[in-house]
Parts: sequence; C-alpha cells; structure tokens
Amino acid sequence: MPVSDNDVADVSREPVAVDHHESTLRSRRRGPYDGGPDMIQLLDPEGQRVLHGGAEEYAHHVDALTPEDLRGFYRDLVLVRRFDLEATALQRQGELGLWVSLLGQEASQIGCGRALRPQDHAFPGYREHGIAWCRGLDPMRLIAMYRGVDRCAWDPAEFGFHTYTIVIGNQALLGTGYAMGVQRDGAVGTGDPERDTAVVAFMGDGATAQGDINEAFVFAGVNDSPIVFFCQNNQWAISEPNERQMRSPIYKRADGFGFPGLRVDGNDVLATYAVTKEMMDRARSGQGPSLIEAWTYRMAAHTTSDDPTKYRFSADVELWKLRDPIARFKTWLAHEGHADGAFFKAVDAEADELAARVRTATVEMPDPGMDEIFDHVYVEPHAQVEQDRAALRAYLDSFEDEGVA
Amino acid sequence: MPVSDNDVADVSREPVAVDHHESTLRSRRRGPYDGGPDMIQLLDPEGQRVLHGGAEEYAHHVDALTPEDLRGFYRDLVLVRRFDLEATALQRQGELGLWVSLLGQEASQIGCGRALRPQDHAFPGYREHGIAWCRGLDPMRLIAMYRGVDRCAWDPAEFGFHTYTIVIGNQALLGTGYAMGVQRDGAVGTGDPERDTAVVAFMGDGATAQGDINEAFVFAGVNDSPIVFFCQNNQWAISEPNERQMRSPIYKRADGFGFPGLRVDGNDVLATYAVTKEMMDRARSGQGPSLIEAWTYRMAAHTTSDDPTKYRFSADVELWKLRDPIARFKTWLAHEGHADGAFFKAVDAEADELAARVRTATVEMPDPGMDEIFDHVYVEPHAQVEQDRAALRAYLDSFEDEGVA
Amino acid sequence: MMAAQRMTIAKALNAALRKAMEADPKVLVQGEDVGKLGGVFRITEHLQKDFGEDRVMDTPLAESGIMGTAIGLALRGYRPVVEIQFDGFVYPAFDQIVSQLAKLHSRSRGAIKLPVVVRIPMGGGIGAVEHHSESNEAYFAHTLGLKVVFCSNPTDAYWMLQQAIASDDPIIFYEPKRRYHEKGEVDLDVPPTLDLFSARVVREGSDVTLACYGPMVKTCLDAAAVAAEEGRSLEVIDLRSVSPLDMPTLEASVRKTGRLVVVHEASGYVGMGAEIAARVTESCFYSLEAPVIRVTGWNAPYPPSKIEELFLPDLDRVLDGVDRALAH
Amino acid sequence: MMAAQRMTIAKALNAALRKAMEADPKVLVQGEDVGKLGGVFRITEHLQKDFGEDRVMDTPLAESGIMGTAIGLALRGYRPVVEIQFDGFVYPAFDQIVSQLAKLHSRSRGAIKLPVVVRIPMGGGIGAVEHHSESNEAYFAHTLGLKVVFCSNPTDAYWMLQQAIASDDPIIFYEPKRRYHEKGEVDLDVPPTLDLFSARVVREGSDVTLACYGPMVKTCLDAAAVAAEEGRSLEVIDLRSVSPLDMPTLEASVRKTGRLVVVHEASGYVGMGAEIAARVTESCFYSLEAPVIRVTGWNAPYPPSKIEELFLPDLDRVLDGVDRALAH
Ligand SMILES: Cc1ncc(C[n+]2csc(CCOP(=O)(O)OP(=O)(O)O)c2C)c(N)n1
Ligand SMILES: Cc1ncc(C[n+]2csc(CCOP(=O)(O)OP(=O)(O)O)c2C)c(N)n1
Ligand SMILES: [Mg+2]
Ligand SMILES: [Mg+2]
Repeated sequence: MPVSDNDVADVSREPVAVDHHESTLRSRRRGPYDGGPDMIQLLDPEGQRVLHGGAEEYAHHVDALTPEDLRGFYRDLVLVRRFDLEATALQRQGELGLWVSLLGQEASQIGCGRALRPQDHAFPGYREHGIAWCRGLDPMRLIAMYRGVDRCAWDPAEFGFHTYTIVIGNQALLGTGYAMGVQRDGAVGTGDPERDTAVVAFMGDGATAQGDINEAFVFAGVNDSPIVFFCQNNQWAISEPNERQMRSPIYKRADGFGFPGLRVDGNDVLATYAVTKEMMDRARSGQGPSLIEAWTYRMAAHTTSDDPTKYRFSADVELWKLRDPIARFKTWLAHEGHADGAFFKAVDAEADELAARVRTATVEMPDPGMDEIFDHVYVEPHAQVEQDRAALRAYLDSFEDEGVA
Repeated sequence: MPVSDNDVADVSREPVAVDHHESTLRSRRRGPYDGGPDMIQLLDPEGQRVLHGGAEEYAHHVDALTPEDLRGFYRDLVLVRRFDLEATALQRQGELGLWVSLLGQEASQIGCGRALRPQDHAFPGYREHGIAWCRGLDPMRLIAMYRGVDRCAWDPAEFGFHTYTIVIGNQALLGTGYAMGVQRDGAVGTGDPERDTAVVAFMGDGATAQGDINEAFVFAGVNDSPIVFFCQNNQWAISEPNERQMRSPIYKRADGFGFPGLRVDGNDVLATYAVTKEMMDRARSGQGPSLIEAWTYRMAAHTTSDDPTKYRFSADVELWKLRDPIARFKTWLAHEGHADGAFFKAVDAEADELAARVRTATVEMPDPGMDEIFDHVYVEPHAQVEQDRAALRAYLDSFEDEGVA
Repeated sequence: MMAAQRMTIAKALNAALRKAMEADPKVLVQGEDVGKLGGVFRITEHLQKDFGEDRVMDTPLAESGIMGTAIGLALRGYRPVVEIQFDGFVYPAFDQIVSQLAKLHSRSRGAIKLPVVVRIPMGGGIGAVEHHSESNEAYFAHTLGLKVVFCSNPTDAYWMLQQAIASDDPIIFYEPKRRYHEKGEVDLDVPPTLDLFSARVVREGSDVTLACYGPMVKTCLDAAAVAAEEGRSLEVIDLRSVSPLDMPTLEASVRKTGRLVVVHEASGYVGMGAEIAARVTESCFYSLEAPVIRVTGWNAPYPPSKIEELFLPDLDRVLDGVDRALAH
Repeated sequence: MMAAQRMTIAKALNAALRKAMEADPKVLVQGEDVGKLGGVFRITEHLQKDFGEDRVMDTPLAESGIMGTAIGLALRGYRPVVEIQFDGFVYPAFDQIVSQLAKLHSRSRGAIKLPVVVRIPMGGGIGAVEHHSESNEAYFAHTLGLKVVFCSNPTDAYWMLQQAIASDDPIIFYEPKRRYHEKGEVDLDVPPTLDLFSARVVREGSDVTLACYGPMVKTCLDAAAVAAEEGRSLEVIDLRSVSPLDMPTLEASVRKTGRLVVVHEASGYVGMGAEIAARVTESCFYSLEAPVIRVTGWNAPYPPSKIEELFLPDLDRVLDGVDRALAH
C-alpha cells in the first residue's frame, strides 16, 4: 500500500471543538494500542491540550515557548513532510536509488530536534530527516546519499549531526562514546547553558533487539553519560510488528539498566519537545542517561523498495491518520490564536518552493568521478589503494586512447 | 592473593546455636552488600532456616526433599570443592594449562544442578564444574580440556550438558535456540514430568554487559521459550566489580525484557535448589523464561593465571568466608539430624579418593596425536584440510626416515 | 513428475526451500521479515503460510541472536536455514559464526553436528545504499570449519541449496542478488551428478582460463563470447565452492591453457583470488606462462552506487585481465 | 635523556603508552581489566594510577561496546587505544570495526578521522585454552580502511605503538603475546627513521627470502642462523605492516634471491601469505625460480594446546619450506 500525497491526513482541515474534560478522560483511558496510560501527551489527536495524566510535569517547557517558536515548529513539520514527499516522488521517477520516508514521524523528530542546543550532538539512523532539518543540514545532503552520489559526505562536527547509520544499532554506541568524551571535556553539569552538552542517539523499535543497543544502555548507565536514547516506535520494523521484537514495552527496558524510561506521544510535537527538553537538560546537568520512546506510526512503506500491503492492514493506517501530528498541531495553533490563515498559506508556499528547489537540484546533481572510490579511504595513503587508483586510471585512459569512451 | 586449601572456610567446624527469630530479622535488614532485602534465602550463614522475607514461597521444594537427597547435596558440595582444589593444585604443578576455580560457588551450582531433570539441557560457561558434576560428566573431561588435551570432547546430548563456552555470552543464545527447539518438539506444557523440558543457561555478572546475553533475553522473551538464565554474580569479572558492568541489580534486568527476575542467596544450597526448581518447573510448564541471579562470591583468583591482590582486599574475602556455602549446610544438616559424624567422615574419605583418582588420571593422560588437528574439522572431508593433513604426515614421517624424531 | 521449468534464481531458491521443508520436517527457516513479507527479496515467499510460524520464523532484529539461536536449534536436532537480509548485515553475527558455528564440531570431536545454512544475498550492481552490496566470502573462506558456496544460475540455485541443507556441515550459501531475476531452465526432478563442492567448466576454451563464481559467472561468460569473436578461446570455470576449492578442475584447465584470470567482486587484497593464485601457482608452476591475474573489486570500501560500475569487474575489465595474461 | 635500556616487549609497550599519554592528553586507554589490574598481560600496568580513571578505563565486558564507544570518543576528538583482551575476543566487535571504524573516514569524504588503535595480543605458543591463540590478521587486512601492523621486538613495540597512536588512521596493532617477555635493547630517545608501514630487512641473505611478521620473526631468524651453518644464506624480512604491504622492500629481496617463503601462524587458506604470494608472483614473475612457498598454521581451527607445536610453524618447518623453495 504505497502512500501517496493523498493518503496523508489533510492538514488544512478545520479545528474540531472538543472540551478539555472529555479529552483528559480519554487520555487516561488509553489502551495499549493508543500508547497506554503511561504515555505523556500534551496535545491530543483532536488538537486539545491535555492537562492531566502525566502532562503537568512537562507543560512548563511548552509554556516557555513563544508563539514564534510554535509557528516555527509548524513550519518545520510542514516543510519536512513536503521535502519527504518530494523525495519519495523523485525516487519513483528513478532519480533516487532509494528513499526512506519519515511520513507520520514528523512530530517525533521536530519536537526532539528543537529541544537540542547547538553544542549537542545527534546520532541518527537513516530516517531522521526531521532531525537533520533542525540541525541545519541542507536536505540535499540527504538526497545525495539516497541518490548514490555519496555515502554521507557532511562534517558531523559542523552540524552536531553524525552521518546516517544504516547498520542497525551501531550509532547508539558511537553516541555513548561521544557522550563519554563530553564528560571528559568537562562539558557537563557546569551550569553554563552554552557549555553543558548532551547527546541524543536515535533508534527504531526493531533496533531495540540488537546487542549494540543494549550494550549502549550498559555503557551509558555505568558511566552516567549525558545521552538520551530516543526510540521512535513506529510500530514496525519493516514487516515485523513490536510483538516480534520485544516482550515488554520499550520504555520499560531502561529501568533494568539503571536509568529512567518514558513513553511520549510521538505524534504530539509539544510532548516530544517537552520530554526531550527535560531529558536533555537532565543529561546536560550531569544526571545521566535516559530513554524516550516516542509512540508513533510509520505511515508510508518501510522504504520505497517495500510493499506493506503484504503484511499490514490499511485499516491500521487509517486509524493512525486520525492521529496525524500536523493536523492536531494546526488545530491547536489556530485555536490558541498563535497563527492565522495567512501564516498557514505562507508556509504552504514555502513548502512548494522547497520541493521545487529539491527537485531541480536533484536532477542536476552530478555523478562522482572515479577518484571517489579511492579518496579518503585513508588519511595517509595506502600503497595498495594507490596502486589500484593508478590501475583504474590507466585502464580508463586506455579507452580514451582508443577513442572508445 | 592465591587461595590455598587453608583459606577455605573450615567445613568441619561445629554447628553454632542461633535462634530463628534473630536470624529472620537479620535477613530482613540485609544491605546491598549482603544481597539486599529482595534476596531469597532459606538458610542463613549461621546454618539457620530463614522462615520469612520471601522464603515462604519456595520452602515447599525443600520440604519435599528426603534426608537422603539432602545428604546427597552435601556430598556433591564437598566432592566438587575437593575436585576443584585438586585441579588447582595440579595446575600449580604444571599438569594443567589453566584452572578456573569454582571455590565459593558450590551451592549456586549444586542447588541449581540438582533442580534439573535428565531431559533438561544446560549451557555452561567455563566455571560450571558443579553443574557438570550434577549432569554426570566425569570430571576428567573437564581436566582434559584445561590440560590442553582436547577442547570439550563430550557429547552434549548424552549428558544434557553443552560444551564449555569460553567466549562470554555465546551460550545464552545457543541455549535460547535449543529451548525454541524444545518448544517445536512439543516438549513443553504437556504435564508429563518425564517429557516437559527446560533449558538453563549460565553466565557471570560481567557477562550481562554482552550483546549476546541481552539478545538472548529478547529472543527468549519474544518466543516465550522454556529457559532459565542463571547468573552467578560472584561480584567480580576478573578485576572488575559489579559497578563497572551495570548500573542496576542484575535480577532487575529481566523485567524490561518481559519475564521475572529473582535474586537468590547463591551460598545457600537450599535456596538455589528451590528457586531453580520453581523457575525450571515454570519453564517446563510453558510459562516462559526467567532470570535467576545467584548472589555469591569468587573466593579464588579468576583463574590460576590471575592475581587478585592487585585489585581486591583480602578483608572482603574474609567476610565472605563467614558465608561459606558448605559450612552453613553442614551445621543445618547436623542440627536437623539429617546427617551424623560418620556420614561426614565418609564423605571426606570419598573426597580424598576422588582427589587421588583425579591426580593419577591427570598425570597419566596421554597427549593427542597429530590427527587431532584435522579430524572433525568437517563432517565430510574438505580437500584443503586433507591436503594439509597429508603434508603434516609426510613432514613428520620425513623425520622418522631421518631417524631424527 | 514436473517437466523442466523456466524460472528465475529467486524462484528456484524458493522452490528449493519448499522442497527441502517438505522432505524433512526438521528444516526451519529464520530471519528478518522472512514470514508474511517473504523476505525483502521474496525468497521465502508463501513459506510461512504453508509451513506455519514455527517453521518460518520472523526473528527479532539481531543477527547474533539469529545465528546463535539457529545453532541452538541445530543442537536440538533441527536444520535451520538462516537468511541474512543483506551481505553487510552479517557482521553482528560474526562472533557466533566464527567462534561457535565453525568450531563446535571439532571442539566436540565430532559429537556435535551443525547442519546450518546461512543464506546471504551478496554483491553489488543493484544501485543500493551502503552495506547492501558487499562480498565478504574471504572472511568465511579463511574460517576453517565453514564451507562457502555460491550459486550462479537457477539450476544451481535449486539444487545447490538443497544439497547445502542436506549437508551436515555448516554452509555459507551466497546468492548473487543482482541476478535474482535472471531466468533459466531448471529440471526439478533430475538431481545433479555434480557434488556441491565441485567446480563446473561452463565453457571450454584453450587460451586462457577464467575462474569465477556467483554474479561474475555471467560476466565471464559474456566476456568469453566477445573474446571468441575476436578469436580468443577462453575457458570459464564456475568454481561454485570457494571453501573447499576444487583444485583438480582448476589445475586441469590451467595445465591446458597456461594462463589463469580470477574474477570476483570483493576487493582483491587478501581475497579469494589471492588464495587461488597462490595455490595454482604452487601446483602448476611449470605450466603457467603468465602470473595469475586478478580482476576484482578495487582495494577500497564499496563506493557510492552511482560509480559502482567503475568498482565492479565487468566484461571489459575481464577482457583487460585476459589481455594482461596474454601479454606475458 | 635516558640511555638505551634493556626491556621486554611488554615493558616497552607499557612505556610507549605512558609516553603517548604524557605527550597528548587526548590519548585514552580502554578495555577489560586495564585499570587496577593493568591488563591480563600487564601492558597497561600503573597507567590508571598515574593518569586517572578517566583516561584509563575499565570497560564493561562487551567488545562491541568497547569498540563503538572508542569510535565515539574519537569523534569527540580523543585518541583511544583499545585493548582487546585476547585475539579470539575481537569478533563481538567485528561489526563496529568493519562497518564503522574502517569506513567512517571515507563515508564522510574525509570529514571524520578516527585515530583509534586496537591493540590485540595475538598468536599461540602459550599453552592456552581455546580462543586465546588466534591469528586473525587476514580478516582485518582484507578490510580496506584499516591498517594492520605487528611488532616483533621491544624497539618496534616501543616506537611502532607510538607511531600508531600518532597516526590519524585506525590501526589494528598486533602484539606477539608469546614474545611479551623477550628482551631487547631499546633506545627510548632516538625516534626511528623507519616509517610505521615499512618492512625491515632484519637479516641479509642471498639464497631465499623469508617474509614474516610478529612472533614468526624470531622463528625465522633462528631458522636463518641454522641455515647459515648449513651453508644457506637466508634473507629475513620483518614485514611489520601487513596492510599496507611494503612491496618495494619485498620485491628487491625477491629479485635478488629468486625465492620467497612466507611464514605466519594463521591458517594459510585465504591468509596473508596468499596475498603476498599472489602479489609478488605478479610483480616478480620472471625473477622467481620457484613458486612462493607458504609455511603457515594448518588449515584447521587452532588445536588443543598439547599439540599446538605441531600446528604452528617452527624452525624446522621454516627450513622445510626453504628446502621446498630450493627444490625447484
Ligand atoms: C544490522 C542490520 N540488520 C538488518 C538491517 C536491514 N534493515 C534495515 S531497516 C530494518 C528495520 C528497522 O526497524 P526499526 O528499528 O523499527 O526502524 P524503522 O525502520 O522502523 O525506523 C532492517 C531489518 C540493517 N539495516 N542493519
Ligand atoms: C567475549 C569475551 N571477552 C573477554 C573474555 C575474557 N574473559 C574471560 S572471563 C572474563 C570475566 C568474566 O566475568 P563474569 O562474567 O563475571 O564471570 P566469572 O568469570 O566471574 O564467573 C573475561 C573478561 C572472554 N572469555 N570472552
Ligand atoms: Mg520501526
Ligand atoms: Mg563474575
């Protein structure tokens, strides 16, 4: 069931009137499929603020945001989704080798990404386009990778954003080691907000089965390292549901490794922001690691190579459309008077521009040359690599001599 | 601080009179260094039965034992310790390449080992001599391995006892897979005690950090497999104490993987027996995995190659001598009238015989021949292996021709 | 009895799994997404539906766990066929493969047998992102205790996989993923006379021997066809097994042609080509008119897919290798 | 300035670590038991006492974790030196080494540098139980993105380890554990003129070249001494680096002697010897009077220690290899 633009919840729909009391009750009655009673939610699917049931502790982070900040969140959500849809389309047209859609997970990523400070460092998987966006990475960098032009050619130090990691779980250990370095630099618990630093490492629900993830929990716990493990539970690891990956909810895993674990509504940008902010602050102040499970849903196929009709019901997808992260936030923004029609229109226009820019830049992106194979295999040259470089060059030259290529 | 025979708590000491009430109180007040309040203990270090504080649930397994069973436990404890000390001595005299002592952990292993049924299957590490003993393995098989004569040349199927596993953690996954096989054989939850089967996989405290151990928890949890993870927390992973391996007590790890975890006094053979019995029965009846943490202490060096004076205080070792697993059990047996002086003497004599037999058999054990290198690398011959076999044979023959070797 | 059928390598592998599972209830399949989805390449398609979840198991996402539990299942008498989703994801299982799978038979002096097949879709040429195009056979071939084979066409896919499952030794079974959809005639009924570990001369020739396996067999056959037009007679050997190596077939060919070019996708450095070159040079020293030439992936990590064709040996590079062999 | 000192390889390594840590506060040591215990071979002895627990870290017992966090530390600007306790325990870290350590530099087009040194006590001959006597350099040499070196004597131990720590490339640094206690004169002040990746001719000769590294260097030197008594002149090359390989030094020697014997402990099949044989044969085809002979561990898992001397190349087997080279 490939997802097209039409499948996405209609962002332009009008605010629905729901009274707060009802909403609060509903959130208390949440069953396991809606995230369960422990899930922290600040904004319910109807766009109403949730005032009880675990929300209180985190609300102050949202209260501290200006309307401009909040409009910024909305802009991020819309632009990232639009970028993602454009990339999916480009893949369909043969311009990309593959695309990994974040459709449905925008609020998990924008809320989290906006809770990071410039000095923080993020360790993504391969679907963290929203985090990349918040870290200031040009989206074309992601396109280049999925087009097969490079393998992640940005400088992580420049953006506080590590290269994408495809081998499931590896990045959690890299992030933990980085956080150990932060500790050794004395950049934790100084009280200086420009200095205190934390790391966030991303993983999926399926990834929690990997040895590396659990070893990262061990190392971070033992060393009290300033790292937040951010797990986007999008309910699926390709075709496998949570039941095939774990026997206990993900957020409960943390306790046995000696640090707190929380579940947050991953489709609620206010909640993911507030909870990440809280846990990153905690890490920066020297109180050690934590695990955040963002309860969300992978609305698209696993990647453009996948066909989810083989293993899941479209009814589930329909259900989750009702929990769309952008629609609810728009409803609330409008209801609170933080944004008006003109703003929403301007964002849509910006999204169109972004999509157009991405499309043009993709189609015009040049292929790498032969040296890309040999450059940067090592810092200092390696004789056998250089010998091969020379051999390939001579070989290619021989065609030119012959006038063949 | 190498441990010699003299360092071992004196098993022949007389029973101490302690009243039950006091003992119960003390066990309730246990601090983190004595195993904490959650630790299940049926017999305290003074040899008094503990009647409260978590003991009640498990006591019935002990009540079901005959005096003969109990005397059997004692005999196991003493013989295994004696065998172990003899092996340590043999290593010192150059007869073994290495020995890995179980000194101090006898009750963890005998209690656990005696809770297994013939059809069960155990997956040991490298220190499970007491389990090997309970599974009916000739101790010389262990000697052969540590002498360097073979690498574990027994048939696991014959004894329900897998080969020793040296690479930390590997065995937990093998055990989990085996347990998945047991499920597929329909040998779980039939109610037939001759048929229902469970697996026990051993690990140390340090091992809990390994990816494989945590993946085993995931697989066992997801598949509801009949396996008991038995962790002997002997407080040390070579030179590293628990604090360097984990941030939360081991038994608490299980909950986050969806199955129960328990801590038991690993120096109390009644408790390790009862708790293992309970959890193995649970697994056999189809209720899935569990984790038992046996709280014990490595009284000797990590191996005969190790020198613990570099990293731990002898005072700690002295403290743990007071918790000796054999002394307390002897006190209780005598106090209950289950065994008398003649019995204790007979066991001592049997231990002497065992030691003598082990010594003689070790010294007389022949070295393997050259074919040992090539035999059984494959079931069906491999051309390049056979070519090498022929080459080595020809090479060795050439010396004989020359009359050199 | 079914007549010979035209089918792809992918379908042939699927048919082979089905046949092996029908023949022996101890045969199991496990891996990531092998159940409802039928695997990302659909090699296990419909098997879960027909054989149930106990025999076709979607595992947690953890390769060491997949491998370790497969070994445990084998210890209990099962014959697991493990699917590693892509070549680059076998490394988390490396420890279990090297320390347990390869060694338990000899460790136990033969008491333990581990009839485990590890299926790995291998190699490049499909425009994939990193880690999805690797050729890691050298690691496993260097690991004694394992056997390592490659299928290169539908018939071999069908029969070799069944032979591998029937074998009592652990086998790394490589599938050339970029050739999954190439078709060929498969006789489903007549078992092959060729042993799983024997090489096959797939084209006879007299000037130069080309030794190859997996995805490179087609490339070499294509090269031989072009060379023939240019008047050069190349003998192409599909090695099929890289551990063990069928030296008699190789040696007979090299003694005839006097020249050997080895072709594989993996980087040459300490690769299979090195072993073949060293071994053939030792046994055929006086027959070789030229050093053994290696045409392989370059000594570098697999590049971005836009330039993978420059990295991988292709028809022209094979012919260039032939030229170099003939230049001596 | 300290004069030249007589010390063991173990002490030289310890001194090198100390010097590197003094010179650069970014140098860290981590591994199992490297702190109070000073490592099971005491290579890190007293370092924690002097440099503190933040720079000499006892890690949890998890090699993938050790390697992954070391890479993370390097990403933050540190220069971690990782100790793998024994050769056979590097495999749980294989994925991090192959997928991250070896590739992040090229993945990021040079933006990321990973100056990580992975110290591995390697090889047999110490009567150990299984997994404690392995030679796994072929796996890492086949992995482009890594460099792989061996020290064979106290002077190299001292200087090569410092050079490795100073290098911005990730380096697998093998230490011949059975030679840890062999002594030699080490000049602690005069840095070597030899590059870390250059081979050294440790004995000149004219009849046959012996190429070796790590623990086999002494074995080959001993063999050359015996051969000299028998009137044969062997040239011994300590390769020191197996990736990259110093081909000019090897080729010059082979062009002179016309015969090459490669010696290593690892099983021969797809081992370093194969690469050296294939490469030298290609570049020195017309100089070779005999095929390159490999004297290696047999093609089998490491045997029980009581017969390890039959498995490992020793003086006699090296001389036998020389005989075979001369027989042509
Ligand atoms: C070690 C490893 N094994 C297998 C894969 C193939 N693979 C890519 S994504 C994926 C599923 C991941 O699921 P999850 O962790 O839930 O993340 P999501 O894709 O849902 O964001 C798999 C199996 C891989 N990339 N790495
Ligand atoms: C994968 C691996 N890494 C390192 C080692 C070396 N080693 C052997 S025992 C040991 C400590 C084990 O501690 P623990 O798990 O507590 O078990 P114990 O020895 O205390 O019974 C170590 C590090 C090993 N055997 N395997
Ligand atoms: Mg997921
Ligand atoms: Mg321990």
